Amino acid sequence: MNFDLSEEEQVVAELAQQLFSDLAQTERVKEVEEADGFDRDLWQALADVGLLGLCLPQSAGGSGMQMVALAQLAQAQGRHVAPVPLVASITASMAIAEHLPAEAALLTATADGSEVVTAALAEAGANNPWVPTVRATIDGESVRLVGTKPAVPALPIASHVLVSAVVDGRPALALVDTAAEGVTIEALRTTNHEPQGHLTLDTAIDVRRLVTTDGALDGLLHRVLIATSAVQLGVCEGAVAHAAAHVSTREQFGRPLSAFQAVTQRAADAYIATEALRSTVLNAAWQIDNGDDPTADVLSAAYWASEGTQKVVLAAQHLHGGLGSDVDYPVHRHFLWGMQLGGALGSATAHLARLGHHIATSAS
Amino acid sequence: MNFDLSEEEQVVAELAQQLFSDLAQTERVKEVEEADGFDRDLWQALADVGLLGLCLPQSAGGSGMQMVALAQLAQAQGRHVAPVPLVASITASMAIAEHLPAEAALLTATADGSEVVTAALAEAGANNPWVPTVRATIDGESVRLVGTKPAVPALPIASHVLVSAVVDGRPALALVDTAAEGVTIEALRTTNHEPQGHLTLDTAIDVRRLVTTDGALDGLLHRVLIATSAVQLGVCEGAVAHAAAHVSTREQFGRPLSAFQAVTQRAADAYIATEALRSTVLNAAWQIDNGDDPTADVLSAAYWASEGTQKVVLAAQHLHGGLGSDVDYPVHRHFLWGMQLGGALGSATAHLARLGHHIATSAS
Amino acid sequence: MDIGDSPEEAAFRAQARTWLEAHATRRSDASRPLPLDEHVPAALAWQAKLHKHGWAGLSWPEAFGGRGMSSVMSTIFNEEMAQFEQTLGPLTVSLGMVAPTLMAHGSPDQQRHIASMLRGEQLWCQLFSEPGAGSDLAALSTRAVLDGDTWIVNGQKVWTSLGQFAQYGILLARTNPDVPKHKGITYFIVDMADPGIEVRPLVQMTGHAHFNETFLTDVRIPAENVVGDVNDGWSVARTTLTSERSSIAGGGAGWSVETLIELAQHTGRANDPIIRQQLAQAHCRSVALTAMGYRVRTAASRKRMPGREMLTMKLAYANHWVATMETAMTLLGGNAMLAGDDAIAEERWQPAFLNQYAIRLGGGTDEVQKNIMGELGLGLPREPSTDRGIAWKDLPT
Amino acid sequence: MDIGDSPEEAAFRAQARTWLEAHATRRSDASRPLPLDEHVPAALAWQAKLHKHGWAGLSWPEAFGGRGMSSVMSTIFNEEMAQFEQTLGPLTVSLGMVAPTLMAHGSPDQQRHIASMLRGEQLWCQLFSEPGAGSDLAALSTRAVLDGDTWIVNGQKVWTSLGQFAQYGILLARTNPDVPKHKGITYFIVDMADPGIEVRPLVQMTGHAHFNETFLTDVRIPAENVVGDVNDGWSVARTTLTSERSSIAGGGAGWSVETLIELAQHTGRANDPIIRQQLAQAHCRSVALTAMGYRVRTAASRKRMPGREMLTMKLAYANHWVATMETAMTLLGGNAMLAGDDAIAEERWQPAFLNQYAIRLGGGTDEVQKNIMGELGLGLPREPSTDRGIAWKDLPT
Repeated sequence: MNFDLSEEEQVVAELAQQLFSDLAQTERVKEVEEADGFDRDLWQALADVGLLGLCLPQSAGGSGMQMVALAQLAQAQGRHVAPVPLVASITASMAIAEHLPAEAALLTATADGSEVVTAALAEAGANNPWVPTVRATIDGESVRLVGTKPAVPALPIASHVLVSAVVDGRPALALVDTAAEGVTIEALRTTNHEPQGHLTLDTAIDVRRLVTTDGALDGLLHRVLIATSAVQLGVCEGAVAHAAAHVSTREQFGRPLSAFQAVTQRAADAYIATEALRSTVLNAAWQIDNGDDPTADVLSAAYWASEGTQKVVLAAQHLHGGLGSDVDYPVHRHFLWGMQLGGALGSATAHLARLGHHIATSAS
Repeated sequence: MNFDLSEEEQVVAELAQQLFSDLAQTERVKEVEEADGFDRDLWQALADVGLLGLCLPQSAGGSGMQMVALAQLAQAQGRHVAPVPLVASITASMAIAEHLPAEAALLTATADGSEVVTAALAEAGANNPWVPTVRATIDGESVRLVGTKPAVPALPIASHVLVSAVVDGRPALALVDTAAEGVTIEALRTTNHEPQGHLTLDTAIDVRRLVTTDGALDGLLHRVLIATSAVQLGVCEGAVAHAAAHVSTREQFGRPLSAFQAVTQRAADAYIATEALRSTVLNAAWQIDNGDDPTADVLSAAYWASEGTQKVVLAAQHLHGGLGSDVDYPVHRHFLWGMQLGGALGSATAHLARLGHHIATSAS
Repeated sequence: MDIGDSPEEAAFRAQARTWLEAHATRRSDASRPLPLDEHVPAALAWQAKLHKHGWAGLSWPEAFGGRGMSSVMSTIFNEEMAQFEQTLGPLTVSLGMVAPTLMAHGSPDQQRHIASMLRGEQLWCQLFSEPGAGSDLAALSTRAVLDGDTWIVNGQKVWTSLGQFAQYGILLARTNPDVPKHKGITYFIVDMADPGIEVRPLVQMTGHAHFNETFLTDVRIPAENVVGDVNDGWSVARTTLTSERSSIAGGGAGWSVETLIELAQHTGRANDPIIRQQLAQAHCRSVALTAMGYRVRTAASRKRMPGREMLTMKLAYANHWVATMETAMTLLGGNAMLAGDDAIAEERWQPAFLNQYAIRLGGGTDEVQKNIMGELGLGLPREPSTDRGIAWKDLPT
Repeated sequence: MDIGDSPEEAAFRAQARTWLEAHATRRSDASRPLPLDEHVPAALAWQAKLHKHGWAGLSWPEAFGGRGMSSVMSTIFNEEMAQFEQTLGPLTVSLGMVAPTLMAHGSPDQQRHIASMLRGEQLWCQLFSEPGAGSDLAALSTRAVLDGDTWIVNGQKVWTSLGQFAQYGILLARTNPDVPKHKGITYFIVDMADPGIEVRPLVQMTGHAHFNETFLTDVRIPAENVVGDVNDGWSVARTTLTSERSSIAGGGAGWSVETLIELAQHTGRANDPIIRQQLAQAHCRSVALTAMGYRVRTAASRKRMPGREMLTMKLAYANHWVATMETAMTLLGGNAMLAGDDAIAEERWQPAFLNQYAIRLGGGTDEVQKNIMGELGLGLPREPSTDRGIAWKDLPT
């Protein structure tokens, strides 16, 4: 039993932290926000040090690491609210490597930073990503895909998108070239300036690009949920650090804000929520890499990520007073990221509902 | 528009407050707790000043007042956690007066304090009192009653109990003599020393003692819920007053506890919850007396009573530190009453579920 | 106790409704808030119309051009008006804060502004908060120095709502730094057209600029613009702040539960038991606010100061706002954070969610309010202050 | 990172399980906690048996009769033992608080008690809290005065767990009133059989008397029973208090979610979506506690002091307890507050619910813990203290 990072994992954590603190400083983030929300220089730098291939097999130029390592990278990104589609591209490429090994060229391109891939998993309405609505119909060598996907991360900048779909009543994943005929992308504005797009499909793909393996969608969703939760953990850390610095220096009524118990207690609550998230994210990442059925651990971490992050960023915002909402102060980005990510693949209540079903079923 | 009490209502409030503060002092309450949990002297005193007949018609020796006045009486009782079955007996007698006017002798006996009546409304399991399970079968002049009722307040000391039942698929109320054949009462110990009993029925009553009027059960439930909520309001007031006195005088780290913001903020939260309860209880009481359909207002007040009271008494308890649980300090009674009453006719979540159904139905 | 309208009140309500039906536009699903630069002139024009037809200043004393009615009547009118598109939102500072302050503390000359506000001719803003003085407002450091019969003011203010549109401002400045902080502050009326005043919009997360920073450089204010006595501005400011709290609390039940139920229906979630639970909770909070409102109004109509009720209501309102927004965000799900034209019902939910800090901070933070409540509601002793009795200039910075 | 057992750990776990199967009774639905007066001797006997078979003091140094293993091993043993009826609950003060303190600060003579505790021969209690000193423990006023080589102690203690059964107590008393409060306290070992000691049970709401008041009248303590230095008792007490926090947090995931799910099934509510939501929340809290436990154990096994992790876990545990009890009370509904023999599964839910204050208060209130967390976890400056540097005797009372 050892909950400390391995030496290799520690190296990833430090490398990522170094890179983001050098290249994702507030001024730069602002510049990118005002452009298209994708920092290509940072992306290339991540590729150059091998972090984009972190979880790809060595055959594709990757390091063959897993979720615990990816969590370190994602967490460092969240801490710096750095505008790159890390989670989307790395988790999608992991699924491609696992299920579509023939796509070696695409994998190499994602590892060297020349192409971005993503996955379209969210659904309209109650947003239940476990039950896809895009219909896939196999017709010989070709598969017809019809349907829509709302708010797909990184879609406007991605070369390929892995779409969750339903074929013969069972979930599947379909790899789609975003430039293909019958693929319509409507770019969206988001409050945190992250590039997203609505995807409309009325197109055909080669049947060799369809994954019907049992559990493939679940596996991808687990990875996306936990990598996203790790980003949220970093977002919380950043928010708490900003808030602690603010209340330690800002004076009111002749003493620093932190000398008021109401302030300390709220900051401590944010700290506890962050620590609960840290523990559950690491646990779930390890369970994905090593456990039998990580479902309950993943959903628990996703719950803490949605529920806890919202509490933490609201507290950090509140402790900043009016400054918190001024776009010239950096803390508001943590707030917007926390809110954006919290709803991406279902809210806290949705995670609880699924978990409730899972544990009640397992128990009986 | 006038939310102040009328002169008559004000008189009831003051009279009740005076009586309880004279006769329900902590020492006396303890004595009664150690006996059977029913203060007969206090009961007689309430009868003597006319408070037991407060809401009965003048023909039965009552004052003909309504829920706003009863709320004043119940609130004063809660403030002093006085061990008498006020809510049970007065609300049951109001229903008898309304639907069984022939029971004049019984009404006179409840008004003069010689007999206690109660109602058996709670149900086993998920405790949905709106759907009774005792079966009533009419057979000429006689009605057969079969079934059980858990945790009926005041049952061991009551001469009659109004039982909610179902007859031909519709709710009804049946007046049962507790001494009749086929009526089994199992007295219970409760944590707050209030006398309660499980009721088992396999008995027959005169058909003239069966109420099948539309809305009779709803009306009784509304009154019991709001009178109980008013007791809880008093319980909260008492708990907050105890806590405020404690934190103002108890010193830690060289200053009174109240000088610590964490303490003040928690006490203020309790205060807000108490005020929300006060406003909604008075509103619901008035709506019962005057409104078209008081359902939503009643359920809202019942929600605040269950949810808010629990928060308030827990806070008061917590602010007392270890002393809160010592049975020699009076505040623990407020805690036990708050907990006892909060679950009596369904929890906060049950009230919300019913209210959710009601408003979603009304809105569409 | 009687929550319903008295016969006189019912008659007044009917009369108000009839007039509104004839002169205003009933709210509908198609109703959308105006952008700020259209909303301000529209609100002034609506106020002018109300005044022309005798519906302005209903509960204000006749001496100030009001109708001298009970505050219950003006609430009835506001309840009815809330069902129409026309709003007086941008005039909150003018009508809700400046006018009551001038009535209580203004000179006869200053009080002449009240009639202009009533006629919809003036928009006012508030220059109180400073970058270095938030909750601790009395620590403000904008200085005013007397030069003959003119005060010369230098400093910086922040969170100036609608400062870019206002003709006048109410300003707090330090006129004596050698006494404890509360005792050396003076309350001024300032003409926003003065060349020394620069108003810079503060862009918020929503992308909007409701608030501004205001820079004051050698602003010249004539001595007759002092409200109350020199160095006694804090007691004048208390009237303004109490009025501010009332207007936030009095915002009414705010986000109506009906709107939330509609959103649940629109997103196909109205039958989800968890969502339904949250809708019911919202209803409970709204019933409590409505009933608290009865108490506030009753107290006001009996000329009792509804201080505690108001504090409670303000906090309850902030809780309601935040919790309602959380439910709305859950209902909007993945689309909750789409911005601008891509947002669903953008003008309603998302900015309201992002703006929750304004409800929590405006008129004093929750924490400050709870401390006051501890004193007023529960009679708790005050927390020891570390700066009492120290001259402002000697405070640590 | 590797959460699973190493091969060595897995072998040890298997060995522990085999031994426990042979010597203890596996928990079942029929398992019921023993009444206190049977539980104490049973726990002592169980400890004696563990010792005899080499399962006691697994992670204690061999010098003190322990096995010198890593703390991970003792956790593994405790995890396995938790599935059996036998518990060491009443020995928490002895094994979890007194023994670590004596290891760190005791004289060789005093440390001889450690072996006795290990053999299950001694029960200890803690005489720290006083009616006038709760969270502010250092304000205690029990006095000890030296008379030759004997200390004479007078005063009153409260919340003495199991004081009625203990042979020894650890006691804090004031030995110098002329210095600031933390500097004049001495830490003693006291023989509970001393005639000057009177233990009176405190009846709690549950009707049980786990706690006591202890009155000390001219209690004579030999000078060699001082632990650490005279007047330096506060630093010794810190070891005890840190250990106390650990044992509360280390109580494990506590109310298992399985028990709560069973209750939901038993009451026919397991399919109610609202209840299911609460069960899922309980599961999430329990996963977080389990994962926090991994971090605490990893730190301990690497000889890092897991201070922050422990604080976080203690608060998370208290939250879990309270929220779980609320769900249980909802499930029990109208029957929740039945007492004694009439209660449903009485020994489980209701006393646990009523006892939640003990979790929230024991080892420092939530508020005190959060203040410490602000300092340790977030590096926030301390709240200004109003009594620093003042002699104890000059403090206001």
